[in-house]
Amino acid sequence: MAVVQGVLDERLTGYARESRNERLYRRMRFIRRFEETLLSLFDQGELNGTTHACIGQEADAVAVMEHLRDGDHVFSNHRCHGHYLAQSGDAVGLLAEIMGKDAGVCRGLGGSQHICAPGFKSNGVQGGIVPAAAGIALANQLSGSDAISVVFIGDGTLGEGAVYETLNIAALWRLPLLVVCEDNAWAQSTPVSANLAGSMRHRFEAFGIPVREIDSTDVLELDDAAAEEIQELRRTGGPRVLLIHTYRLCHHSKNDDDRPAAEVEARWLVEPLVVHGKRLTDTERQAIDDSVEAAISDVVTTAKGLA
Amino acid sequence: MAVVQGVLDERLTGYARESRNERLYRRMRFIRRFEETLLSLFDQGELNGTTHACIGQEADAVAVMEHLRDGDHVFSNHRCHGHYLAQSGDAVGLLAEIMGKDAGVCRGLGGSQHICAPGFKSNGVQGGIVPAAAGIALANQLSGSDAISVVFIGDGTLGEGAVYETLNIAALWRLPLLVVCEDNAWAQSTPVSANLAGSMRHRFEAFGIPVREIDSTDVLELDDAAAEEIQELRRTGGPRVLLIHTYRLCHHSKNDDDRPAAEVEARWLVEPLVVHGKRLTDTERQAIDDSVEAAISDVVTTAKGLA
Amino acid sequence: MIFAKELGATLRACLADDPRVVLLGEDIADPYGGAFKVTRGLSTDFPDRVRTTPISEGAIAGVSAGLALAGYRPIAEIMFGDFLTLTFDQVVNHITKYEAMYAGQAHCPVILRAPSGGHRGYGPTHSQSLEKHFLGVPHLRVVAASLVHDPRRIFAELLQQTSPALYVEHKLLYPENLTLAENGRIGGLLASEHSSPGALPSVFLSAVPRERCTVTVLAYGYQAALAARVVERLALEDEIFAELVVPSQLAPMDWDPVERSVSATGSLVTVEEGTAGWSWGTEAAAVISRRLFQRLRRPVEIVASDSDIVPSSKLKESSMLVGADRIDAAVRVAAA
Amino acid sequence: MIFAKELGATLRACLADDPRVVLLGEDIADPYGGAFKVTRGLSTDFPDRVRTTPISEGAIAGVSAGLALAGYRPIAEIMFGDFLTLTFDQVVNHITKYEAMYAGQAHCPVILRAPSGGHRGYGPTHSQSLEKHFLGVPHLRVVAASLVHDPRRIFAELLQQTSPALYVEHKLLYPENLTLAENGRIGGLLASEHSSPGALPSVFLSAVPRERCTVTVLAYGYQAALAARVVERLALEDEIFAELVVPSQLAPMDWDPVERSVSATGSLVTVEEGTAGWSWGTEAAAVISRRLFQRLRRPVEIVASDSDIVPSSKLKESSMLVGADRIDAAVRVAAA
Ligand SMILES: Cc1ncc(C[n+]2csc(CCOP(=O)(O)OP(=O)(O)O)c2C)c(N)n1
Ligand SMILES: Cc1ncc(C[n+]2csc(CCOP(=O)(O)OP(=O)(O)O)c2C)c(N)n1
Ligand SMILES: [Mg+2]
Ligand SMILES: [Mg+2]
Repeated sequence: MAVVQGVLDERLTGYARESRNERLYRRMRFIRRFEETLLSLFDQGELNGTTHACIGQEADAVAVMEHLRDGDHVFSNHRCHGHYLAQSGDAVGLLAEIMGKDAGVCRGLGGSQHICAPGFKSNGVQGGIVPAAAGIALANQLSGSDAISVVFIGDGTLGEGAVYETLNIAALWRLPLLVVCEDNAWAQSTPVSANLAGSMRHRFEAFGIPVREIDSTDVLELDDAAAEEIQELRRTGGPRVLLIHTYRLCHHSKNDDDRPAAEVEARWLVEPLVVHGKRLTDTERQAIDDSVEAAISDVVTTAKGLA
Repeated sequence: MAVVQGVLDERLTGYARESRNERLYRRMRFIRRFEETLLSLFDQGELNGTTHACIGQEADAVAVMEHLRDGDHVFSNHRCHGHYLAQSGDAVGLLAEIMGKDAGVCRGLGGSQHICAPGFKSNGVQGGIVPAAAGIALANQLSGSDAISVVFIGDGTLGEGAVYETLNIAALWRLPLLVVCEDNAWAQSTPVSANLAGSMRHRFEAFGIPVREIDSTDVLELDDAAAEEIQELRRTGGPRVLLIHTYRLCHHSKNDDDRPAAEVEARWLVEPLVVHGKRLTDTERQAIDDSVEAAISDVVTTAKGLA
Repeated sequence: MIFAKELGATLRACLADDPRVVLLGEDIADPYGGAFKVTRGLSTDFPDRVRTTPISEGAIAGVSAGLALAGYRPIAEIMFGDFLTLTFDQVVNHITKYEAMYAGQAHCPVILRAPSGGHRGYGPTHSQSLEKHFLGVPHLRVVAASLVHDPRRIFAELLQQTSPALYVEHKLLYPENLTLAENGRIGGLLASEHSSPGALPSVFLSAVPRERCTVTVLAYGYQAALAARVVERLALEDEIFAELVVPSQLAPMDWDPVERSVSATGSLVTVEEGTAGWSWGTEAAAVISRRLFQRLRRPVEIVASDSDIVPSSKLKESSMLVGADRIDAAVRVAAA
Repeated sequence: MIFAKELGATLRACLADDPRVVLLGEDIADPYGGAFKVTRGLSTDFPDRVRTTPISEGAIAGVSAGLALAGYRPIAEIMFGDFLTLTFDQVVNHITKYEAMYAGQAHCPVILRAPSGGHRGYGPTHSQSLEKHFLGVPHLRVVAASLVHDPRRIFAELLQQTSPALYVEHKLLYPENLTLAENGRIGGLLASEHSSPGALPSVFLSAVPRERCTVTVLAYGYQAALAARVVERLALEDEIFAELVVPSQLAPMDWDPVERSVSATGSLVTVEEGTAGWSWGTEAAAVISRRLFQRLRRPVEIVASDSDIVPSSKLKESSMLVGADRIDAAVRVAAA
């Protein structure tokens, strides 16, 4: 976790004293409950605009951010809440932003998809963030820093030409760029099979870029993979790719889900909180759930009270 | 050779009675002498604008066009003269076009890089012709024809995102598209090594597209490869890639060549006319050279006389 | 007569009537039927010719170009008009060039459809009206959906042409009712139509005959619907009489109906949701200031959104974008 | 004082003086030094910060965006201005959005340089002046090279700013001599300068003091050089006196110098090489028709190229593009 906006709430971001397993669970639970809360605020008509929740993919964000440092930079996309919360912990700033408030992290100008805070940016236009992340990596390389630049893209974004233009440049110039490709099996309403020919892995490897491919919703596995990749990136220069096969459990944005119910149900059985939650006792889990719940409720109250 | 513009001159396009070896030599010689003549017309100040000669790459164009039929379509790029001449034989139309005459194949509007004739088009903007060629392939698929669409690109054009967007769609939809990638080792002033990371071949294969890779300036080898690829494409649907490693012997456009002289010289020893010319007797070769020379001279006279 | 449904029915008729029509776009296939549901049902009935594409706006336009060059009639949806930026090279350097640079030997009648505009809180990259940047691209027709133009007629006309077109659809039109003229009226306003030969029609709307109007309002798309309400209200409440001109084609623009109206009223207000500066209204002001140099009573008023990002916050968005209030204020000034 | 050399020297000084400056572009490295040789020698002296890129205009702009967000000052060359189309998404949806949509928390001062324009027979895709499509993009500065503005001052000013800019360089300027004002003269014309606070300067050129001029000519880039010759000749040969205004910044535009000149002359001709319709001159006509509504003696003349492709044939090209003849004709009309 690189940088903190405003006051951090350890109930959401984790306590120094708790175990790694507790911490990771808490941090995922935080993102999950933040987004579920957001969706219900939308349903209650408290929010306008649109939003893309990452329910089911929380482990990716948490795993990667565990290994970032001050000076590193994350570029995210339309589905950026999890990335931002894992990076910054700034739930109030994000909620206020989505509420369109002046106290929001971008004064309500950016909204759900356009977030900026130290070490973090997002933009809702697919593809175009990838060269920008490479440019930040180039800046790091030029200034001789060992900071890295991380960019999150989805499977569907592999449709955009900007991605390939950037992979080529990043590989040619050995830029310290980590591309995290979250393959959640769908792009809006379109399954990967209708969007993508050939092999995701080979798309990157064709540029001579090493790919770490992992099919998992287990935050510990992801955490290990991210740790190794980021360490290698800092040690050897870049670029590298972390290709995560995961699943989006919620609709794409709001009320737009035509996927087979059975497919979605099956994935609820192996979602990150379930998978990792088993490593905690019921008591431990309950304690975290309760504290996150209380904190999220405070976040909502605080955000509602802001101008 | 698909379609003919105006009056064909068999001295340039070949005689029914001559051997395959003679025919292929003649057709390459035609392109070579056309372009050399063009360059000297530029030097004499008879032409304005710019031009990109394909000297050294004639075998690619000739080999591919041998296997096209009426209804097939070729999309070419800035370096299109060889492709156009091999496809149409229309030297007068092309020269008049480059001279900016009304009698030119595009009435002097298009010029060197923007040629259109039945079954043939070119555009000088890199990359963007590839989706257009795929669209033509889609049209063929929709109308149930077995015609194919061929697009020529250079190694440097693998920098453009549009190429990858199209490879994905063409592979997903199995479009009858043949991508001929002419790797001539340089893009303008930039060597492949500074332009391209990873593997050219894998760039295509990552999309599940079969690649026939051939490092040759021998028109017979290329002709065989093209024959097989085009036959397979018609038989199985597409897309397919013919990846040819070759060399550009002339400057990029005009008077802009900073490549190592020794590198260029070495390639003159294995250029298509030398390689294939050895298969003819001196007398045969001389006869063809003389008849091409006379024909090209007629082309120049005719074109100069046109409005 | 919900606009989104009418448009869907129009596309269905295009597919049914003309085997050359092909629809391409992201997520346009069933059951989803497009982000705004316009194409719902079409892929089920025309599976070969209604195709969900990967997320590749440039290639969507480029593949459409190839289809069109080969004699098909592609109609491509760009999910949000904001992403037309990614088609810009295809539009400017390919699609609109072919016919002219090939001396008429090829045609490239691509139609791009683009849900556009704001007022939905979608934020800076999903709310823009970028059509102004496509105005004045040689050989490109830019057309705007509105509630007073039947999309059937528009698409029939576009499919008659061999030139390419961009058709922008303001998102707020989708749930609205089409309001076509009946017996010379639309709602509380007199309605008539002008069609110059070869141009798409413009609709005139006013509470009273033109001769009694003291200002002309020129508006398209969703803003035309807003302007119609303003015109109606100003007539009723304040006896300020304006004639609203609603063109379907924005570029090249048929200025005749505008000139005719302003010749009578002596004053012009243009309205658009795009940002101010080098906008649609700019050209209108330039042309009309020239054509009616001595007859304009006062300078042309150009109403456009602030030259800024479209904010996500509802409040900030509605203060940045043109709304009825700005139109009202400008018409009052210009009617005087 | 050849312009291409001066520009190269300017970029060299930028690199030397400011370690944040990075040059990117296709084929810009030595020995080639760029398609128009502007960057020749720079990569030899600044190998890390002068980088030949792959043929990837979109990513060139995008990587520049990232560099700029990270505090660097990228100056990217787009080999032909025609290919700016491929940077349009980056410019519109990324580079110009960041600062505003992030509420000022980031800056993205990318500078794109684009050799532009025709008259060289390069044909429809290598001869365009596409800057008109970038005018009015919120938060984008569009600047044009000319022979009367020192590129050193322009780049010094741009590097002071935190906002992005597009700098268009007409290809025909490269081999010409810079002609900066000396002792209040440029060649046979009186020269003076106007700089509004925060704006780049405009230059006034005329054979006689403004008070004696009967028309204002507004032109930029290579067309400004053509216009200067016309102004000089008309004065000498026909005693038609015009004041030429040559801005360096096209958008947002500082209208004060234009207004000041037209207030005196009562008539305006705008000149640009881009195609007609929704062009730079359109906005000028709209603004000046408004600001000087009662003071304009006659409608504004907009001189622009035909709304068509730029033909390759020399003859056809020169009849399609604006040349001295069209400027001459328009100035004569407007001076009356
Ligand atoms: C350039 C562009 N095209 C289209 C969209 C609309 N859009 C938003 S999200 C999305 C699907 C993205 O799929 P994927 O990359 O797999 O990410 P996911 O939503 O699954 O996280 C689409 C098409 C967009 N935001 N940007
Ligand atoms: C979009 C675009 N960018 C840049 C150029 C300028 N340009 C013309 S040819 C060329 C090099 C092309 O290299 P390659 O693809 O290898 O083809 P080759 O010239 O070697 O045949 C460049 C950069 C262009 N025509 N189009
Ligand atoms: Mg996805
Ligand atoms: Mg090459």
